[in-house]
Amino acid sequence: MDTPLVLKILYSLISLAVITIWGLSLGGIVRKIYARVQGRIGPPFWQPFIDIIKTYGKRTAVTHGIMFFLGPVFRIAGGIGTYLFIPAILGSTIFSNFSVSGDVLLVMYFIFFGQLGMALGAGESGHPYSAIGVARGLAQMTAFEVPFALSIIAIVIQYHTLNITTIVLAQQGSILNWTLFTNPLATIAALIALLGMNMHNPFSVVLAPQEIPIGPPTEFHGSYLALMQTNRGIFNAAKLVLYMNLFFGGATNIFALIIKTFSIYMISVVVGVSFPRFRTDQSIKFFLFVPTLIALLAIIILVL
Amino acid sequence: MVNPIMIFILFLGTAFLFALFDKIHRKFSFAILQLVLLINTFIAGQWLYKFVFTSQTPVMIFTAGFKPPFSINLRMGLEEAFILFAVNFVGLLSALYLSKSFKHSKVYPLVLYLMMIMGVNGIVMTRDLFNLFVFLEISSISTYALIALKENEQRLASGFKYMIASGLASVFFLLGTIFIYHITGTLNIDQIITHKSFVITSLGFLSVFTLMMSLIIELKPFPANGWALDVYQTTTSGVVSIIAVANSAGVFYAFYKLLPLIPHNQLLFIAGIGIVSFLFSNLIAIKQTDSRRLLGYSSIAQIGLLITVTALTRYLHVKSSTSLFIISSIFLSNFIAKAGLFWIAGIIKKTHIKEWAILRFKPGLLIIFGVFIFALVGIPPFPNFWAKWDLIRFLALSKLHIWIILILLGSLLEAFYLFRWFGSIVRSEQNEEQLLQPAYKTVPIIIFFLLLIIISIGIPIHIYQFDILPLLPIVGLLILSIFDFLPSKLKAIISMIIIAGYTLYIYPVLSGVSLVFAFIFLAGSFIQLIATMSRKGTDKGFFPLLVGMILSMGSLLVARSSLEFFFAWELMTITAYMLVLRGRKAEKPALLFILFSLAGAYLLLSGLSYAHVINFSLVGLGTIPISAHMLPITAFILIVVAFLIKVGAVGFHIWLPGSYAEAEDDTTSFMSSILSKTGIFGMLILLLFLLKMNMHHSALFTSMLGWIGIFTVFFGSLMAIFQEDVKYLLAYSSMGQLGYIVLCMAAMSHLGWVSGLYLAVNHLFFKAMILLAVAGVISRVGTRNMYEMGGLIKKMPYSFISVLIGIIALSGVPPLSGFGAKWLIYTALLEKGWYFRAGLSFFASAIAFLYLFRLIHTIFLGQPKPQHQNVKEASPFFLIPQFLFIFAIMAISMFPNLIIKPLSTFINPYFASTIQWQGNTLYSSLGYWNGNLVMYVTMGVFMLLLIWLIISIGRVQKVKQFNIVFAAERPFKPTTTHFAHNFYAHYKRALGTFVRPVTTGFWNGVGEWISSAAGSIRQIYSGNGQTYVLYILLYFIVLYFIMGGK
Amino acid sequence: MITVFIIILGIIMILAAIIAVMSKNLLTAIISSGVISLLASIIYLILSAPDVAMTEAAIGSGLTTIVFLYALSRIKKINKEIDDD
Amino acid sequence: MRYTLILGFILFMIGLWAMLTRKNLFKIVIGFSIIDTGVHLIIVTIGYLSGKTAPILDKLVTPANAVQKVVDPIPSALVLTAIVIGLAVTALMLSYVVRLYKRRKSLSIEDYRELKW
Repeated sequence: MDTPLVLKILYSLISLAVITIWGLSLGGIVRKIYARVQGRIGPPFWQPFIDIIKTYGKRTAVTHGIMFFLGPVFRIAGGIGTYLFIPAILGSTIFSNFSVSGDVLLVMYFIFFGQLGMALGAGESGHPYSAIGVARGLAQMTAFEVPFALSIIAIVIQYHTLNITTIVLAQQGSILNWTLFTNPLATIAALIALLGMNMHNPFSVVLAPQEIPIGPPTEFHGSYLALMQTNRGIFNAAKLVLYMNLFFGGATNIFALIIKTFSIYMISVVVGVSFPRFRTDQSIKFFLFVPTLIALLAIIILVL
Repeated sequence: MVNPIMIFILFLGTAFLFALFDKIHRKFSFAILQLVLLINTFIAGQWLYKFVFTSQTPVMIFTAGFKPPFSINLRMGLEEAFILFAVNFVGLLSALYLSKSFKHSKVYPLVLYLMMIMGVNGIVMTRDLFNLFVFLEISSISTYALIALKENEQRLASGFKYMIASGLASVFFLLGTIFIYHITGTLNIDQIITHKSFVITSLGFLSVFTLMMSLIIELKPFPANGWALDVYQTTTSGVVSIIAVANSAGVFYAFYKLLPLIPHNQLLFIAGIGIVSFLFSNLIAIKQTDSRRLLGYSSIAQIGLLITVTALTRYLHVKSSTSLFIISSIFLSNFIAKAGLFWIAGIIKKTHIKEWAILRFKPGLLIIFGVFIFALVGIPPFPNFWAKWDLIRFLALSKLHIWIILILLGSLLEAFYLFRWFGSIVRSEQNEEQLLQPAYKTVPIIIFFLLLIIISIGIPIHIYQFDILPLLPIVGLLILSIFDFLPSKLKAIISMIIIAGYTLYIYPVLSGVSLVFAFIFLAGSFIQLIATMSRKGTDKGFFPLLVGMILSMGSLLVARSSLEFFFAWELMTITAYMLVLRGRKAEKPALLFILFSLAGAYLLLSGLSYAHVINFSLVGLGTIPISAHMLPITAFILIVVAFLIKVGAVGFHIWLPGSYAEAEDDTTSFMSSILSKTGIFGMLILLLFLLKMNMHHSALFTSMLGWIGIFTVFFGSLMAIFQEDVKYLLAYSSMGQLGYIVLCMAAMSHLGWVSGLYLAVNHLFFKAMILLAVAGVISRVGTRNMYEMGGLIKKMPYSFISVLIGIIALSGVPPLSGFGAKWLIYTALLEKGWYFRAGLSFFASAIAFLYLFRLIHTIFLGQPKPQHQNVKEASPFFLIPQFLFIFAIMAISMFPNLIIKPLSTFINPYFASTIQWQGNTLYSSLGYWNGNLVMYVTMGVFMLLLIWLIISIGRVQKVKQFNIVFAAERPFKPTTTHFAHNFYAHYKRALGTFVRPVTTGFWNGVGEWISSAAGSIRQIYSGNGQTYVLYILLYFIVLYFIMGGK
Repeated sequence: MITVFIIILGIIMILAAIIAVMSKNLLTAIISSGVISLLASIIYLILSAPDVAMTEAAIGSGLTTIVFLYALSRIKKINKEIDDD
Repeated sequence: MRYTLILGFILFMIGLWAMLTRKNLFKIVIGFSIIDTGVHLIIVTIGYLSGKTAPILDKLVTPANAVQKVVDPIPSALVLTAIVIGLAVTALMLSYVVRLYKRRKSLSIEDYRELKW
């Protein structure tokens, strides 16, 4: 791990670029799939790139204040940071990122960084819909955090470590070594939690376009929005990489990474396409009930 | 030495000549009266001095040149001298107090007054049973007559009831006397006592029973005491203070004198009589609104306690010097305080306790009133405190558990109504009224006040050999009281100097973990004192109390014995109570605070008494070898509950939100960020004992403690999110954060304790910051309801920054210091194998986000209120400490080693370390964390993106907050556009069931039950004199059979 | 012989006591209670306590009764004052 | 002299009964004085030892044989004192009764019970 700092930064930038492109493409692909399911042709999968370039290009910009201005920065810094603390590909120097900074606990808590910053920015925008969106988002987050945390605890019990790289190493050798197979209950609970994290249906009330037009980001536009859209790609991908590492044996090369993250993403997409939307209190109750019980069961089995 | 007979000669001689003196002038006869009492006080005082300071042995004075039984003899010993001194002194002062009444009365009240005091003198000294009867009658008859000194109908009615009740009692006394004489052939008390074996015969028992019972009836036991209450309620202040203290003292001493007659196995019944009286009088007093009757109940209760204690110490064969100390301390507390309070009642001249609120405008009198109340309750350093300490210790040693419970329960009830009264006076809204404070009435009160203070300071120094160290809090309080006239800013500086000096003074004693707590208690206070400079004017009373509180927390650290620890603990409690009470609407919360704190203190007291170690303190811990069974399970549980109450653990938390919220805003910051940690400090000592003792089941205990901790976290956080009042929100948040610390400490591992202490320090930083920022905001906007604020970021950017840093640090989001706490906690919990607790704390920490966002959003973000148009940034005095704390947080965020390394070193002596360092990376057995690098990465990414945004966005146009996209329309007005009220309605729909006020309901239920019990029990006092006579009779008969009479 | 005498005295005293307690007329009651004391002093004589007997006769019976009667007269006087008003 | 002892107790009981049941303040005081008489009787009886004479020195009773011959003088002395004290208390009670009557014009104890609880 004695890579010189400059080189380390360079590697991280490369890693970041790859994940950004992949994350954004994933978004495009999903939109395509949605369209197809709904019987439309849909936009091309590179549509997100076009959107971002377009929004960056917008010259008019207003600000409601300093936190409003910093909100998107927080948001994307959170996304990038999260990704940078995860070792993306096992054994790869380029894709090991800054994972020496901390273990899975760091990643779990760094996820909040962007959300908090975003919430603050949205708060200063002064739009009631933003506040409502944040209230919903945070509330829902507390709920899906529970099964997620519990399944991570289950993993820690299983592997006796919080170190992501070690967890991935432990899953090497055979597909049957994956947490998915060695600890299916924890995986299921975590995947249900992922539905909430991704805020697809049925847990999309935070951004619910029909009720509170796009929720927290309502007031953001131009470069602010572009930053957020970029983040959406990176952050999504970062979460998927984390899941891949924890539950699906990690990746030893870029192709494994792409295939695995795509597959994991598809789960929430499929669920999202086929379900209507929950109200916040319903989703809270749901998360605290089904997946939490599953995760608890996973822990109990491991402890026994 | 003056022969005590002189006392009688003086009394009688002058009494008969009074008619003559009065012919000259009333002033002359009054002067003679004073002179007689003064000389007698002096005589008694001289004897007392001899007994205390020289090896004078008790003397017997024989009259008529014969030895008993052929003559009456008197005894002058330590006890006699003590009581006589007190009685004659109070007689002297009360005479002064009554001077105006005496001036306008006929001459005979003066004579009666002298006779009454002489009667008491006789009761105390005589060793002859029949002579005792005569003196009892003399003092009673003069009392009967004096009750009608300024006659009115109620006084007459109560006097009549008193006469028939007390007359009946004395008839019984006479009967008992004659039967004893018949059996033993002597009236000499000492001879009777030497032949006391006759008691085993049934006639012997009956006679002793009759004799003792009549004395007990005169001591007004529940329920045969309705008549006495009426007298207390109606009689004029000067007289009632004499009845309540001097007469009772005499009768009590007669009881004390004759108690050896009671066979050993019957002593517990006598104690039972006392405790019933103590408990029920205190219980009924809860319903009482008439001030004098309330004092009457309290007097009766105290006498009941005295009976109990006397009987119990004799039962236990407690060393006579110790039992004498306990009894005389309780006696003196009641004696001085009750006389003083009755005197104050005569100045106030209001019956209803609420009307006493006018005291508020007489600070001097109010302080004296408060001191008397504290003395009754047994707050240190007043005598009752020491008595309580020794008493409970002996009871615990002798395993008289039930008595401990009953005594402490009764004390708590008494504390309840006394503090309720005190609180209602301090916080009432009554208007000022003219209050006459004539010197002749004020001087006695002040003299007794000073006497109390002198005794209170004398006891710790002379009897417990306290050096100056544990008394420093009081010294600090007094110093600041002297400077109380100075402006606040100056006083804050003086306070800071005192605290700095104190820190330097105790620094050599500190080491290891006590350094951490010293940092929290003293350095934390020092910095927060800056904020108090924002107080306007002189703001009297605040700084003395604050310094007292801070120094008593320091005292906790350097206490060398259980007693010093408990002393500091109680001092801290009472000063904190007074600080809470300063809040404008703090009457109820402060009462709840002191009740729970006292309950905790009593648990601590009994726990410490059950412990087989007298060194329950961090310093003391190092000086003794710890062995198994030093802390029995009972002691452990009692002490741990005491500390759990202090930290506001779930189930005991109901005192917490109210008192944090309603205290003054800067006080809240002290309480939440500093004071609450004292519970943690205590728990740390306890756990250290546990650790070294190898106690049975200790794993089970710590596991339970862990669950209590995590549930405190969970419920505290959950309740916080539903609060509209910002201070309630933060109060619940504190509860939650302290729950984490408890959880960590309970883990009993190196990492657990490191994380607990880390969190304790971190909590000091961020909670003080947030609370001070909020205090600044409240000081500007004048409301605590968050939905009435909004958009303040532009008006108060600095406050916003510190709240922002505070909530990031609290929530545990990297890269700030809060994440360090989270990392340590989870690693510790997972290492320990506490998986479910870890899971629940993840949930709780996510919930914390909800209230934190609500906090910052509804205050600083969103739409500003039009009425806050011209709000300015908070005072720099609030901001300076906040920024110091920000600096501290930033420092430990960048360089976590700054704090974790020393903490780890401090814990090393107790647990083997499980963490190691490699450069800046911290390795646990499970994971690793490099706070330094995280900070750099985050800052790097953040700066890069910020620059990118600035470049890409170009010129931005600032728009007004209200300029928002709103379906192409403008919303109605900013006020309604600020989404703030009932912010988490959906959350309540989902999880509202968890925050139903179950605990509050439970405690309310307890309160209501007690109150209604009091309401129905007091119905026995029908007001009919005949009923009271019947009670006396029934009391007699029932007890006769209970005590095994045949 | 003395025993019988004492018993007779006792019965009279008890009757007087009952009258004193039950009588509607306060004057009768007061006189009856005086009689009790008076008879008691006779008993004291029999019990070889002549000094007590004298005191009881003078104070217990005489003086006490006078005090009672005085009190009664005061009350009557107060009543009269009311009637006069 | 058992009979006087019993008589004393009966008087005591009657007095007590009066104090407990009579509503009239006067009657209560009378009850109290009856109790007093009863108690005095008891005391004197206890001091009396059958067949002995009064504790007065005369021809039959010399200082030498006094202890065998006379009744115990102490109870008598006690009773003397008690009688005087009893008178004082009774008188004081009566003065209270009169003063109460002056204010309330009632002799019933039922009328003096505003003070309670």
